[in-house]
Amino acid sequence: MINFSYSIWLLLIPLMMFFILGLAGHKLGPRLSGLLGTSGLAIITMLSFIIAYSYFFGTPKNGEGFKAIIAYNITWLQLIDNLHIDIGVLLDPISVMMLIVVSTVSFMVHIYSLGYMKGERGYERFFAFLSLFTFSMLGLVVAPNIFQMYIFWELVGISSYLLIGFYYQKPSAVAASKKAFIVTRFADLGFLIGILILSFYTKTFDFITLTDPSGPAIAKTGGATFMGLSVITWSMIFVYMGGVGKSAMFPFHIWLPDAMEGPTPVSALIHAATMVVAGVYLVARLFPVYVMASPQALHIIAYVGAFSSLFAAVIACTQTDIKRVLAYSTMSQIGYMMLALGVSGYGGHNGLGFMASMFHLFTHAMFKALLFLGAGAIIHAVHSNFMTDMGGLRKYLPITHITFLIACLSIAGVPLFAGFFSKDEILAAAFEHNKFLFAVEYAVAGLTAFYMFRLYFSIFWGKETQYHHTPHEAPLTMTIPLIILALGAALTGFIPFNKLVTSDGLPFESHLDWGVAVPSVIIGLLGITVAWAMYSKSSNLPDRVASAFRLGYKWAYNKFYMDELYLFITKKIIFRYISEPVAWFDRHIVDGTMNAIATVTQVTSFRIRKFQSGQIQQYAFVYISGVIFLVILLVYIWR
Amino acid sequence: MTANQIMFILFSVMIVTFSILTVTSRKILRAAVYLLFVLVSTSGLYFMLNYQFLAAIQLTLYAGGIVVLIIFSILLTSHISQKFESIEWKKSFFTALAVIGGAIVTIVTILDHRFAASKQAAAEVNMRFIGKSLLWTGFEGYALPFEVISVLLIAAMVAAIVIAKKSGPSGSDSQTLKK
Amino acid sequence: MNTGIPIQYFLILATIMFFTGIYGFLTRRNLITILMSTELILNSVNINFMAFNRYLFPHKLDGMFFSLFIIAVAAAEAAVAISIIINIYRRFTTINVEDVDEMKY
Amino acid sequence: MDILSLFIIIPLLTITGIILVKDIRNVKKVAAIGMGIQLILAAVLIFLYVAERKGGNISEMLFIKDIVWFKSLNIHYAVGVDGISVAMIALTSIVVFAGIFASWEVELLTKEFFISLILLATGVFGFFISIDLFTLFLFYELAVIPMYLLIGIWGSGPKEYSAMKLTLMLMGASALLLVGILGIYMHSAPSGNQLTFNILEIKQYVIPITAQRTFFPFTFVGFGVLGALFPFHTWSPDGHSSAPTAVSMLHAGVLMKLGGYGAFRVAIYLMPEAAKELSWIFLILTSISVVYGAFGAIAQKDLKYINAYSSVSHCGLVLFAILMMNKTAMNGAVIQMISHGLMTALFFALIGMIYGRTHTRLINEMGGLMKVIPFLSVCYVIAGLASLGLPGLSGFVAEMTIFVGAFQHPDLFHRVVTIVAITSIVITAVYILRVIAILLLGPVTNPKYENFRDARWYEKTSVIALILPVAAIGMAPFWLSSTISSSMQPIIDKIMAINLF
Amino acid sequence: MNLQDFLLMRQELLLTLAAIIVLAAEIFWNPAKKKSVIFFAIIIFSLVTAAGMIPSEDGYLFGGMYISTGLMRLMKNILDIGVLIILVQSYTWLMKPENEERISEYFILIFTTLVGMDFMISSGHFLMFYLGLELATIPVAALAAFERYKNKSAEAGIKLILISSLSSGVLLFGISMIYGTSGLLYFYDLSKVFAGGSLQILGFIFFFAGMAFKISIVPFHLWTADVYEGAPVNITSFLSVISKGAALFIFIIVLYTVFPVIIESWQKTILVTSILTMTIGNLFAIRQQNIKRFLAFSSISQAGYILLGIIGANQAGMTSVVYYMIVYIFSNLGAFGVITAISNATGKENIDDYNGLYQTNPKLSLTMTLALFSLAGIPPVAGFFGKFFLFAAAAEKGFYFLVLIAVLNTIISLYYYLLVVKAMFINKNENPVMKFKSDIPTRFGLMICVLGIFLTGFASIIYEYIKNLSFGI
Repeated sequence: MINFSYSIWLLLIPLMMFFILGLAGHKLGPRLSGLLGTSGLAIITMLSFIIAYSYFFGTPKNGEGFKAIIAYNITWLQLIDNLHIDIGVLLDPISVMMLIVVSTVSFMVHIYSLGYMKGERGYERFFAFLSLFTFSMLGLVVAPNIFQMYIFWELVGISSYLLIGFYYQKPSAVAASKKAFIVTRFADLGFLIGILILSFYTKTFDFITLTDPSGPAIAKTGGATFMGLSVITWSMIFVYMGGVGKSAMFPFHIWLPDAMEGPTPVSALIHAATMVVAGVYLVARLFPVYVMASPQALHIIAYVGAFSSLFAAVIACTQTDIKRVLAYSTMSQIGYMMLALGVSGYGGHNGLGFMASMFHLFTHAMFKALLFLGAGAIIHAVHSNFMTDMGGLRKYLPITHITFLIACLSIAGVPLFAGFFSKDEILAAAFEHNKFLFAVEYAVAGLTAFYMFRLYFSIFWGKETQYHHTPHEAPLTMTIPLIILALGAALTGFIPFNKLVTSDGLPFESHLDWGVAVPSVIIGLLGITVAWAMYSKSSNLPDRVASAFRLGYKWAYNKFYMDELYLFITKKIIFRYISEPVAWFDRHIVDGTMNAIATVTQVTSFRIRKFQSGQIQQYAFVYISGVIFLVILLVYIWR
Repeated sequence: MTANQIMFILFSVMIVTFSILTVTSRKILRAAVYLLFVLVSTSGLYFMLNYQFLAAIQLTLYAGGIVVLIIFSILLTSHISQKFESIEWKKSFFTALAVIGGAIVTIVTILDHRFAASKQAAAEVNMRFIGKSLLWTGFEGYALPFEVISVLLIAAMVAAIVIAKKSGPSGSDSQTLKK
Repeated sequence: MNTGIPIQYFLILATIMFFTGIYGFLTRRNLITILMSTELILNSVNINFMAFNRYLFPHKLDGMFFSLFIIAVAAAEAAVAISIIINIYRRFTTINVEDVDEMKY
Repeated sequence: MDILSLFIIIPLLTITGIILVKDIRNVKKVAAIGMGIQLILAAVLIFLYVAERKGGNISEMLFIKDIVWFKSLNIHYAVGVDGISVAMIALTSIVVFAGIFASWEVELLTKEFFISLILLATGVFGFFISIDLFTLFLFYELAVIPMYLLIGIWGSGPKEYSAMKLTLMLMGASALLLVGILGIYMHSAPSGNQLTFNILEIKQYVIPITAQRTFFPFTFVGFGVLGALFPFHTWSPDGHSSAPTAVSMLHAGVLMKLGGYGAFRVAIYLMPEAAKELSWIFLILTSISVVYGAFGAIAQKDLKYINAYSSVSHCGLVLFAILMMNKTAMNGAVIQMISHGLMTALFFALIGMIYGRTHTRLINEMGGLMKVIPFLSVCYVIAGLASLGLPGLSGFVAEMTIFVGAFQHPDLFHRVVTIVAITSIVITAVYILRVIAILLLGPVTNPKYENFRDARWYEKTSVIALILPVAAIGMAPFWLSSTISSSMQPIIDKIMAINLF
Repeated sequence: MNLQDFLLMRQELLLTLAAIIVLAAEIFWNPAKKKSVIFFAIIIFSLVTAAGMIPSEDGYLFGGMYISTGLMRLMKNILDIGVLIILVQSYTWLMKPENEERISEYFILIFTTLVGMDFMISSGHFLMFYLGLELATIPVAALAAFERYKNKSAEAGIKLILISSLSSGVLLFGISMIYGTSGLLYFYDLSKVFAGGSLQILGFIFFFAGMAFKISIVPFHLWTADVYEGAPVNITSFLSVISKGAALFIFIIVLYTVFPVIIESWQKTILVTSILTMTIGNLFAIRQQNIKRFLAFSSISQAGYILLGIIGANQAGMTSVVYYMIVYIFSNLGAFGVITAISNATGKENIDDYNGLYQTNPKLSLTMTLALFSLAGIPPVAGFFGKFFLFAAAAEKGFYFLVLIAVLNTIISLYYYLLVVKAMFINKNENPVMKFKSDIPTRFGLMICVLGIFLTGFASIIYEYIKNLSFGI
């Protein structure tokens, strides 16, 4: 057995970086801070690859597949004798895979940011926050127990909050960060309740115990039920609620498009590649429980995923802010992954969906990060987010253009690019389990190809736009990550995931299902063609199409009025109809009662003043009445 | 009806009548005289009960002393002929109600109680015994109260002087007339 | 007792006198008449003491002595009260009790 | 001289020192030195305590000093500490220390201000070291009364009204408490035996259940009012908003903890049967407190009001957890007390410092402070994050301990109210972020703000003294949790002994 | 009369002697040096006080008419100390030209009153009790009317004397009934034959009403505020502290020794009246503007609290009552001392006049605050301990409801005490009481009060000492 305990440095290094940069950043200066942060990430990336290598290839397998290894564990907080929050490192195929994803993308983003953020106020702060995020995300990934996951889950939430609100003097950024945090926090409430229910019935937080088929979570399925579903199912639904929030699934997706107010590298790192897939990762982490103890929950996951992917794809077709298009695309792709998990079974080929989901997660991280970074380079060049302000940029930004195209091809599922392989596995898994969802995903695949190439054509082709100053290619620090990620987006499809990352740790055989793949490729190409027809040259075709579907377009353009709905709930219901009445009630009823007691005392005091009239005879009268009263009371009434 | 009973009825009727007149008469000097009658009748009762000494004291100190004091002060402060205004009916009604109520409650309680008559022989009440008791310092002697009452009388005298005496030169008689 | 008059008669008489005195105390306007009413009250108490002493505990003279002292105290009290009343008369130029109410509430 | 009594003597000496100081400007220095010594003493106490426990001393209370005071009533001056008291003492010394520095700029009647403040602190220290109900009660009232002058003289806004309301409500609570304590005392031993005020002696005897039923509500409500139990919390918003900075800090940070501490040390510990029977009423009230306080905070416009309602919510959680009557939840309650004490003191300190610059506390009149006073703003954000339960800061540890503990309760009702209470974490996030967004972020709304000076050295001292422990507890809660937990054992044993579950 | 007997009665005898000496001084002293009578009288009185402290055996004289126990002597000593403080505080007032004519009368009246109280306390017989009571009342009426040139003073005098004669009539009626139903007037013998019939209870209630007048228990209290307001400040403090204290003490002794048989009846009586007393006293106190009147109502409610110590009929109760009296004497005299000082310096007696007092006279304000806090029962001053023990005594017998009412009432009382504190510390005043320096006797008196307020609470020895002397039913 290889000793993996050094893996704790994965967490310690970024944490140290955070403190150093956060506390002493302004003393170090921007250049040094950036370099320090980036070099820290370089070490982490290296470590991740070493760990991955030694985990996948260094451990003897003996035909038993990959085992989960607790590489490091300390008790952080003892709650009850058998319930304690530990901080540790769990290594198994999915966590190791995630390590690669997180560290690689984070590293790329760090390098990219060195150039992108140059000259920004708060440069050190940016890197400090990035380190914090990396720490949190890695902690989440390697969590050996669900509570550690929750802890880091919250931490990535706050990092996301801080980074979205990085331009804190911009009101829209502030609002977006607040929204992102509160929406996910609400979802996390469900996560927490889920954890509590789960721990109440299983008396453990530990993933290994939880996912053990003979463990308390799964073996106890027949226990208490509530509204027809077992308590474990309920807890898993609640846990999934956290995933829905963080992964921006419907109906908690509304924060994600707004989160694009943050700096673009942040969008690439957090809101495309790593944090938003935490929900998928969470479901994957607890997958045996879902599959064996709560299939109903798994169904919900499948439908939520499918609906979200369709919903987001439709909206993406109408948006003009390039980052928002990418954001909806992200949501749509995560919907894919969720769907894949939802339709998956456990073990061997049944677990195809699980494998496909992880595979897609991996490839998606590559091409989506690439897309965002590319978008960043474009925005950097033209100082606008809107594709209406762009066009014909291929001449000015060659490297960006090529890499962006690779990413688009990959996401559109053009064969041989990474996205093709992973998406095809998902479709195959869906096809095997649920034909209806499969059909939905076909539609989504077409829409995806359409809106991605709508984006691509409007930016790099289309009308010749006049710019204030000629756009120029980004500096090397920005283009190198683009190139590296483009390689990833193109090539990672060849990684044999079915041998490495599977639902039960055992490799299984899977082949490209041409019956599924060919139609999907055709649909994808169809989408690309339509996009080419509409957007490669400036024409009024898009407007005509838009007016043809006026109502639908309007709804989609306004994101189906989800924001307004939320605004209504928060502003009107919560604020106007709960908080203000509560405040009023408190001031006037509760406090009013207290004041009323005082007032009544005062008034009584005023009313009875007549007793003290100054008249001796009246005093004497009271005196004698008192005597007679006492006599009657004590001699005749109360003996 | 024995002579005793007749005497008792006579005295009690006088006491009750003059008591009521004392507290209702609208001429102050008459009220004082009625009070005198009450006190004298009471001393008659004491005679009846065979307490001659106390009856004598009652006559001299009470009827003689206090009433004279009162009459003097009436003369100092009031016009003899002045008639009081009649009392508000409300005030007298409620007071009468309370007072009659109180009296009834008290009388009922008294009648409720079974007094056990003494079987012991009555002590002889003569001056010798009284004098001895007043100077006796042991059990059932009244030497101490006798002394204390003397202090009380001195104190009362000083008190009366303090209030009533005209102020000296540095006093504030100049303020007297200012109300 | 020997006289054929039950003790209750004395007590009732005293009680009536007592409450008559109180009635006077509560209704008379002139301070001196109020003082006279208190004399009635004290006198009624004396009757009580004497009756009890004679009827129930004739072998001792507790009641009688008590009455004796009450009379003495009443005299002292009357003296002081009258001096204060005279002072009131000086200050207020009236001895109507209802006018003596500068302090109230 | 035993170490615990020093906690009372040093403040008294400091007061004497302040009285004797001739130069007004030196008053605050004397106060700071005195409370600095107190802080060091608290550290020494922690060290001694840990050493003693390591040495194998397993008695419930350590450093017991017991002097007979009123022999016939068996009143003793009895002091002793367990892990919980030590933690509370440490909390108090930190908050008082920070409070002194936060009130560095008091100009009006400086001497009197610091005397009252330290007198208040004396009461609090005395309360936490007492193991005799009489001295406990004495110190409790001693802590409440200087508040009247502190708010009435040095406060702002409708200070006289607030001061009076606060004092009367708290003394009203202590009135109930007095009945409760007398009730406990009268039933503190089997008939014929010597009655006692000593908690350690009373707990060995089971108070008759009928007496418990009568006196538990008195005791619990008596302490509960100080812990802002709904509907007796209304002194808190008014009081806090009118109080000067240091007083708000001490009050919300420490004084409100007297309620929670007393509730479990006296009410629950000595009368567990009644506590169990009646807990449902108070659980409903406290869960209302938790949610209601949070909702109330959303609608407020004044920074101090927001924080006051937030305190209602958080302190409600303390009482809530105590009523769960299991080890983990009560553990959490203590951690929550400490955590809330630190962070709310931090809040009030920062609000005071911001108010000192902007001269307003209405959030709508301010904006963009992050740019002009970054240090204070960042600290405010940290306080906010601690308040909304961010992992790595103390609030999270406390809340999670409470929730996990409470949710392990075998009774369904308890779990349901737990879920109700948990919803507060979202509402908390809403009002905290709302304030941060309006107050600190966004463009600078007032050009005058550009001239603001960031924190002065004494302000920094004050703030850092509070942030450090918040972060320390948040990152390494284990030692605190285990210290408290081992001290909680006798209480749990007592509860278990009567076979509650 | 041997030395032993003298020692037993020394307080009364010496006081009487002191009164006579002052009387002689009045007659023979050089009229030009009348003012030095003040020092002379105070010195004599301090000697009497000191003589009272000499320990002696318990015993009785005059066949049981006069009883002297340790507790009684202690009570007398407490009263002596209180009176001494009052005398010291009267210094400035007596030095005023309008009073200097009557300095010796003032002392004679005070001394004789005190003799009356001492006899009342030591009485073993209803006659002695009655005489003591009257001796303790009649001169006080004259003292209340002492300032002849003031309408209010005269009014106070007449109100006091008239109500007191009414109440002594009622009291005597009650005693006559007790005598009639038992044939005895000695306390000791009476307790053995007392049976508890209706008439006895009636007698008791009449007796109670007579006592309640002295203690100013509601509804027999209405004279209190007017008399307190009208009387000179020193006499007000004398009435509120000494007079009331002595009456309360003998009241508890009589209840415990004479009426143990009808304990249920008198407990009910006290239950009802104490609730009324506390509540009415407090409700009236809230809206007072004159500080003397304010303290009058406050002292009424204080009497209500003290009844809580009596109701339990236990040793702890008696202890706590006596203990509370000590506390109460120091606290109330402290407050009155400040009022006297300010009244003498400026003639102001309204609470509004105290606005901003701390700015000009910090020490007086602090003393007043301490005294008021002590009255309100705030730690660490003595009032807290006193109240706690009173309530504990009541709780011991299960009167929790009463304790609850009492503690709620302390909240109301805290409110109005704080109003005064607020006036002194917080309220602004354009025209505050000017800064003045009080003379040495005043300061000395206040110093004793402050010391007493602090030490009485902490020194448990006082409580234990009283406890050893007390008894219950």
